[in-house]
Amino acid sequence: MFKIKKNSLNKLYAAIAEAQTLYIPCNVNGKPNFAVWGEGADVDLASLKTVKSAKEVFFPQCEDIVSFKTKGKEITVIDCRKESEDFVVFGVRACDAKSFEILDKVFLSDPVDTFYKTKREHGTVITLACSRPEESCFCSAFGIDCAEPSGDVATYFSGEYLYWSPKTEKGLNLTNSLKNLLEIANDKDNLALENEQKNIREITKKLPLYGLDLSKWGADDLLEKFNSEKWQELSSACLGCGACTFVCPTCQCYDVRDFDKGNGVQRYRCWDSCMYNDFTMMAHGTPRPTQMQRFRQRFMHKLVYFPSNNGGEFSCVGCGRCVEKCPINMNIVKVIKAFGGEGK
Amino acid sequence: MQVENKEFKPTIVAFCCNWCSYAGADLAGTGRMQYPANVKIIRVPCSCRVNPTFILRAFQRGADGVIMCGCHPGDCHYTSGNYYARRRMTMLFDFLDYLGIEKGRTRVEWVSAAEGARFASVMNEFVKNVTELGPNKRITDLRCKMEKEGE
Amino acid sequence: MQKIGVFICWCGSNIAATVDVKRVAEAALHEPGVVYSADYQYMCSESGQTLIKNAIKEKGLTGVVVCSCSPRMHEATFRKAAESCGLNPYMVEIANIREHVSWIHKDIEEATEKAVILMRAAVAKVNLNQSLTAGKSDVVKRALVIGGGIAGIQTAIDIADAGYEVDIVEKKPTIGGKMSQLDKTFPTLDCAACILTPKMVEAASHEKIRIISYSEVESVSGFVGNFTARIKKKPRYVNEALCTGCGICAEKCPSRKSKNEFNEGMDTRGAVYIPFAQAVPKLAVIDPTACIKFKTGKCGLCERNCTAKAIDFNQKEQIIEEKYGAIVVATGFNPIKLDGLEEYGYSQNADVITSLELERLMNAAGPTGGVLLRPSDRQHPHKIVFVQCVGSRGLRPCDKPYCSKICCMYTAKHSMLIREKYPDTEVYVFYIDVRTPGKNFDEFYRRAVEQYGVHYVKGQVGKIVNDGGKLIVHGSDLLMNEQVIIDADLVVLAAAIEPDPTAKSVATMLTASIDTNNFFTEAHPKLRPVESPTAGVFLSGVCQGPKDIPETVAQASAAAVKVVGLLSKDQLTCNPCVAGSNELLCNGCSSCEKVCPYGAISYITKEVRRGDFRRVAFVNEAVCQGCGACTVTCPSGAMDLKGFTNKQIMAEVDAICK
Amino acid sequence: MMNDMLIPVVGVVTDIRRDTPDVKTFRVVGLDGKKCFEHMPGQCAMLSIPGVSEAMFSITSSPTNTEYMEFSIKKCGCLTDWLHSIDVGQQVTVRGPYGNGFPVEEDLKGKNLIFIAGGIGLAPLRSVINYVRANRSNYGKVTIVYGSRSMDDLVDFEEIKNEWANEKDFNVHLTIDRPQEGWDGHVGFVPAYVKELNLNAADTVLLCGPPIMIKFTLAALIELGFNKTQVFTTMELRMKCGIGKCGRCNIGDKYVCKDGPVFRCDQLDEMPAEY
Amino acid sequence: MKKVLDIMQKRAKQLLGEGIVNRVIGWKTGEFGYDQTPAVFTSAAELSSLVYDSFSAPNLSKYLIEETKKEGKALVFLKPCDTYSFNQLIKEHRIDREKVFVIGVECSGKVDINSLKSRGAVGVIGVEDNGEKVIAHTLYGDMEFAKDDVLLEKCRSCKGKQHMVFDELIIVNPVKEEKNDRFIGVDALDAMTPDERFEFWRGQLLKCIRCNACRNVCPACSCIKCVFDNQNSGVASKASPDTFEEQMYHVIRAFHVAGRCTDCGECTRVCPQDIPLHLLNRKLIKDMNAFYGEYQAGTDTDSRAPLTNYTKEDVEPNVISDKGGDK
Repeated sequence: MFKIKKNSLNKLYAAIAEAQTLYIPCNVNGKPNFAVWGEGADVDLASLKTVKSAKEVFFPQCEDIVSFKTKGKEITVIDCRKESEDFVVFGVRACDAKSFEILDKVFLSDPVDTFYKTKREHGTVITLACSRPEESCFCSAFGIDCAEPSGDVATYFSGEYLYWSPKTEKGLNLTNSLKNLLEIANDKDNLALENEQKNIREITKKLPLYGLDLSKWGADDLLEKFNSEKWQELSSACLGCGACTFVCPTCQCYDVRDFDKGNGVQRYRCWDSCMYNDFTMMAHGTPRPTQMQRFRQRFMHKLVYFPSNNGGEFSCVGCGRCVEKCPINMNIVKVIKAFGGEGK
Repeated sequence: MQVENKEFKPTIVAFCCNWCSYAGADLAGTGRMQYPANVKIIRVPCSCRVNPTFILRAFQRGADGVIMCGCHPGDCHYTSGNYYARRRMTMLFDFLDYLGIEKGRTRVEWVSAAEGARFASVMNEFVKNVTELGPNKRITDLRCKMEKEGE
Repeated sequence: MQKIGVFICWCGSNIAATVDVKRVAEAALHEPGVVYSADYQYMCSESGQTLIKNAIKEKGLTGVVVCSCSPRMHEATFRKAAESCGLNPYMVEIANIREHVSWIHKDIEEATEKAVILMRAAVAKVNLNQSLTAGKSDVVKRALVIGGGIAGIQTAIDIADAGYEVDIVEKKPTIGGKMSQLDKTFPTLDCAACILTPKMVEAASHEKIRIISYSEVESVSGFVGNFTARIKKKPRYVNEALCTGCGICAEKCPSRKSKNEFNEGMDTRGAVYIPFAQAVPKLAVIDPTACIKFKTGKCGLCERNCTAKAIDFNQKEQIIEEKYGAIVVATGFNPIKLDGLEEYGYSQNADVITSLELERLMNAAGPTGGVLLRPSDRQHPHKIVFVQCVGSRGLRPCDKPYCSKICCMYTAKHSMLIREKYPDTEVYVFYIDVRTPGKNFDEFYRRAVEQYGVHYVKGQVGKIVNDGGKLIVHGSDLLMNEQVIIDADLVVLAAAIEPDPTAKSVATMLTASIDTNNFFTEAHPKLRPVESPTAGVFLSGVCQGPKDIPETVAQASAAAVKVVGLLSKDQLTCNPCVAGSNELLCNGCSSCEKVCPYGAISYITKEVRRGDFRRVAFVNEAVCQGCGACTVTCPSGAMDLKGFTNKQIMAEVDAICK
Repeated sequence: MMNDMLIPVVGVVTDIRRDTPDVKTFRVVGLDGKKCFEHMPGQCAMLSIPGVSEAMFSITSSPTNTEYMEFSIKKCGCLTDWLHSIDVGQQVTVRGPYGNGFPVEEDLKGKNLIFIAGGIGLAPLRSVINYVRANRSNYGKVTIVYGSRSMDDLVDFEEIKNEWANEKDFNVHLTIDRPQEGWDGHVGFVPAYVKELNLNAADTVLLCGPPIMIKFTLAALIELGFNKTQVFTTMELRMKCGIGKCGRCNIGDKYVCKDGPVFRCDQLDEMPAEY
Repeated sequence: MKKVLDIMQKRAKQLLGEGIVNRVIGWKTGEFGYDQTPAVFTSAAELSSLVYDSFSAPNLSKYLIEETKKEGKALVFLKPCDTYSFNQLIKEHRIDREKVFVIGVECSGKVDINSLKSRGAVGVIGVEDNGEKVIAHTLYGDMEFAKDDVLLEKCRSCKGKQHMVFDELIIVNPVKEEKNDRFIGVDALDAMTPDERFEFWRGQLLKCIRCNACRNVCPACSCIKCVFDNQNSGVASKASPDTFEEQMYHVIRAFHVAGRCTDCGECTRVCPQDIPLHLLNRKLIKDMNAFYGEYQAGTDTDSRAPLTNYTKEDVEPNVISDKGGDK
């Protein structure tokens, strides 16, 4: 366990950024979002949740896949992939850190998504324990301890210090490269930190969504849930926007599109939302013509289909972003509860 | 920097209505009145056919200036087309200015079928103004730009 | 994907001298969809067209791009060629590399590059072209002639003789126009009335012609073959059916102060009057601004004296609505107002008159009974100065930039007639140039100079001063290079002529275009001189540009032929480049309807998908003229314009910008 | 860097055959003149014209064909319109193979096989049929029931008439929806024909066609005593990435592009009715 | 407020009971006392979860597009600003007026939860509004704010307290009209240099995640298929591979709603990145007012909007390019 004074953090960022790109929550035009750190960046580790989750570091909203040149009848394929450079993502909360494991199950399963893989291999994740959980948080429902996040390095604020605990080899390597900035934490520090964590865990228990019951969910009763009449009512106010999807750390649906640049075609992929009415549109029509079906798909995927294919694991980490951002305040919590998963 | 400016030849898209301005451009040709080759004319039936989207599209794809020409107000072949176009373009231009896009990149001129000389002088002036503004950087798609420069 | 052929025309050296046509042809082959390209000296020639036709057949082309002159020139030619071998004509696009490239650029490199880009844009468009089929619309077999001067009369008679109904709308109480005011006509010197009045009578008595006099067209809607005009008939306060034209009312009318328009205000008429003896229709009309009954409520002398009981003070304005297949504009001209031309002192001196006033002074039915007396003192003038180009060919704002064309000849006529009738009168003519191109015109002019001894002075008049009844004309003689001062008794100004003031509103109403001088624009100055660019609207007489009588009559007959050609068809092929609404996208929000100038859009409730009834826009293709206003106002992009679709225009934009 | 399944290779169209008024069969080989990749019967590939679109098509040629792959494509959208307008020599991009394919080496081996197809539905089955022909000894009797709207709409009609019909232990039954001049074969819809033919309920069925035809044919088969576990069908739906990641093609917890497109009909019952 | 809600519930039950309407469209309570969801209530029992307070911000007008396609008549509660949208939708033939029973409800401004949060109210589990003050109960203690400070943007620039259309009104305490200049924000931007404006908008639009919430909530964006979703429109796009896409999306959207936007402010309310989208629409409104005369969309159902109208004397577009300022 190491520590660094809060007021020395800028030096730490600078030292990391010297060797590799550092992504860190910054206040960008009024909103906290992960951004590349540079001199003068308005780092914002106080805000609990960035608007977009940390997933965009590994799975960006838009990403070039391949480009083409065409001339007459000929096509040339240009593989524009590059091995990712090393980078660090700092300030990842426990929920977002957990989301990487979920994304891994999708993108690293056979056949491997090389775009994601190279970023995962070259990215070092520094997590940050939560100090002040908010009312929309329900990570504990998924077994996440927001006071003890995973990652290559876990960090914690307590008193004057940021505590620094490397957890993997990658984390150790990074720690070694920053040795001159980090102090070694003593027993007193450890005790203080433990107290802090205890405090946080106490607060967690007071959260309004604490104890959200997911026992009714999972791979079982797929058809029964699918055919439930509740979906109609739950989805009736849904606008069909993608706010929930795009702030979600685990949503990973994407679209592949071609952009004609004039003298070549750029094929790129971008985030897509199953809430969009054109999501499954094909030449013949769409198998999910109503918003109810699309709404159902999103929650069935997170709470039933994904667990069914992944040993019971849900595709939700309880970060609560969708709870906060939905324009009409319909969210996964209300869905979970509607099917009998009552809170405390 | 100055050398660069000298080299800079802006891409200009001109939308011309079929009845007046396109004919005016033809007349400029018939009269052998010179204007820069940067200007490429797209024929539309009426200035009211010009969708703001087309203008944005031109900028996206790398145009440095877009000019729309139509019949003089009151002379529209379709009676009222250019009146609607006038309102739309006024709103669009002010809106682009509001977003910080250089207002010199957009222009509307009314050119009649008889105004060949005016067509040429309007184009000369517009090209000059856009050239002075330099390349369009604020409302263009970098993907297209990179492709162009990559050549 | 299309199979496109690209054909590059040299236009002799017009294009080929500045554009490397081979390079354009070569570049075309790299464009998507292009399977063939060729260049040729004259694509529009028979063999050039054959080249295109053969390629269409042999290569199985589905689209054609011709890089040549302006589409306004030969688009129709090439489309016809394509059609003749089975390709839909709307699969042909023109890249204008002559007017827009070779003629305005000198640098071959630059011009070629631009030509390639324009070719590329045309190819990009053709890639998205779709075969278009024109719809059909019925033709109403009736024509409307606006204006009842010699032009309108001749047009109407010719159309009627071909068997079609014609309405003449004349704003004055009688037809006849300016020609009815003329005394004699050049170069034959026959009397205007003698040749005009039979025509007027013929028109009036023709079973196919209806004269709607003292009326104006208020609005016109519709389109070629199917116009609807609203005609406002002003109240004459005389029942047309009852009036016999006896003229008793005019005799009895106690109001005598109104200026007589027919005599250019040089004498007066009653408040109820018949414009002139040969007026057609020969009906009285009451001028309510002069009528004592209207002003005071008392009088009614005319009413009491009318044996036919035709006076009707309660007559109201009437609206006649009628459908027409074609409309002929024959709105004619007026001499310009001379108030602005101060050097001639027209407004200050009664004896400075216009040529038209002189016509009346010399006419037997005129204010002086045909005796030439000057207006101020009714004395015979002994020295007369004619001034040419008054307001014509000038550069000042009060001047007209054009030549009024008729003045040289009528002045020769006037001076000759005066010298013939009053040999003691000296006649001087100040001129800039004497323009006499016409059959027997120059001979006529030379007769005036040589036989009648008219003094032609090349030069302009700078000032006219009234010196105790004498008009001192200060002029210059450019040939002698000296100042000339003439003490004249009468000065006659050859005032410029300008289109009738109604021309502008008529043009707006018809969506026909007019030039900066308010003359109507022809569809083509050389090849379609009697048609306006608006389909179904034709031009007759001076409304299109200055003309003398024979030219006017010739044009009038030409316009009639065009009208007859149109009316002889039962159906017209519509412009296929019309708007269309994609029902699957249409919201039925009514935005498009609001901006359509033709009322072509209506809304219907339709089962768009099974069980999904929706209000959607419906375009009447016969009414739509294809302006595209609706396409831009449509937020959902449901409305698109065939031949100029959003995607096509964007493809052109892309091609130009890349 | 390792290959990514999203990055295609270039293929050349070396032959285009018009099968029906709206179906063409395209022969595709790699730039090196060889097959772009190996596949199993029933698997699919993504074809694309850059800038136009990319879409999934079943590979109609048999894996035993060592020279090329073929795709029978019906004209029905943006990309297919485009493909129908190209000439031989046009290059396209290809990636694949995707999906599970028919279990030719497992469940189908040693069985009597009944192929039932409607319209363009023959495309994926053709691959299996020719695979079976090439490995004739591994399979029992083959019955083919194929129906289309009209004579002109029968895909691969020449191959059926000239090759399949002459194959040993092959029974080919063709039907068209409505009577037509020059057609002396059976007239009627496939489901009804299936009942008429009184197929052996012990055989294994491979079924492909439009959804409505599948529905009624399945009912007919059950009526004849077939069990859903004997019937395999294939559904090429809304696939985008082809590798089970883009989130589009799932039906319940199954991904068509990964777990399908071939499903046993009893499996379909366990899936939500969202296809 | 409580009293208003009581009347609303009573009246809704009555109308349901009498069969005049067969369903009620209103707001439903959520988890934390501020997260209301628009909902359809079909029985008296369900109406117990109907709520109306300082957080009943969602504009219910747009839901009527779908609701009026159904059988029977729907009761809807509309705040004054919502009635403009309602009228505009009637004008565009998107709603069947015959199938709606409109009850106008009083409104004294809605509270912006994000504003509370950005002022430090973290972990809000309940909010009280006494008209002057707003008290947030949080996990970390109570906080008090002046209500005027924490109103939604759309309420700070309220168009007025009058309902433009209604069948009945529920007003217990008439709310005083307060004058405000809703163009202050636009004026401030207009006063900047083009470079500053460009920086401002680039910064704001770069945040856009193209979630389409602004579009989907917008009552003017009622297209059956949006051009951005239509592969055939030529402008379809989903995300922002380049900054241009954001400009394009927001400019075109602003244009498509120009003259139809009632300035209901929902776009700004729902933006997850707090982009001040109203400044785009309001600029167009300001321009239209300045160039073509005052016009407020939604005050009636038959007037002609500025962009589907003209006069012969309109200003020339070049007043923009020729007007002062650099560039």
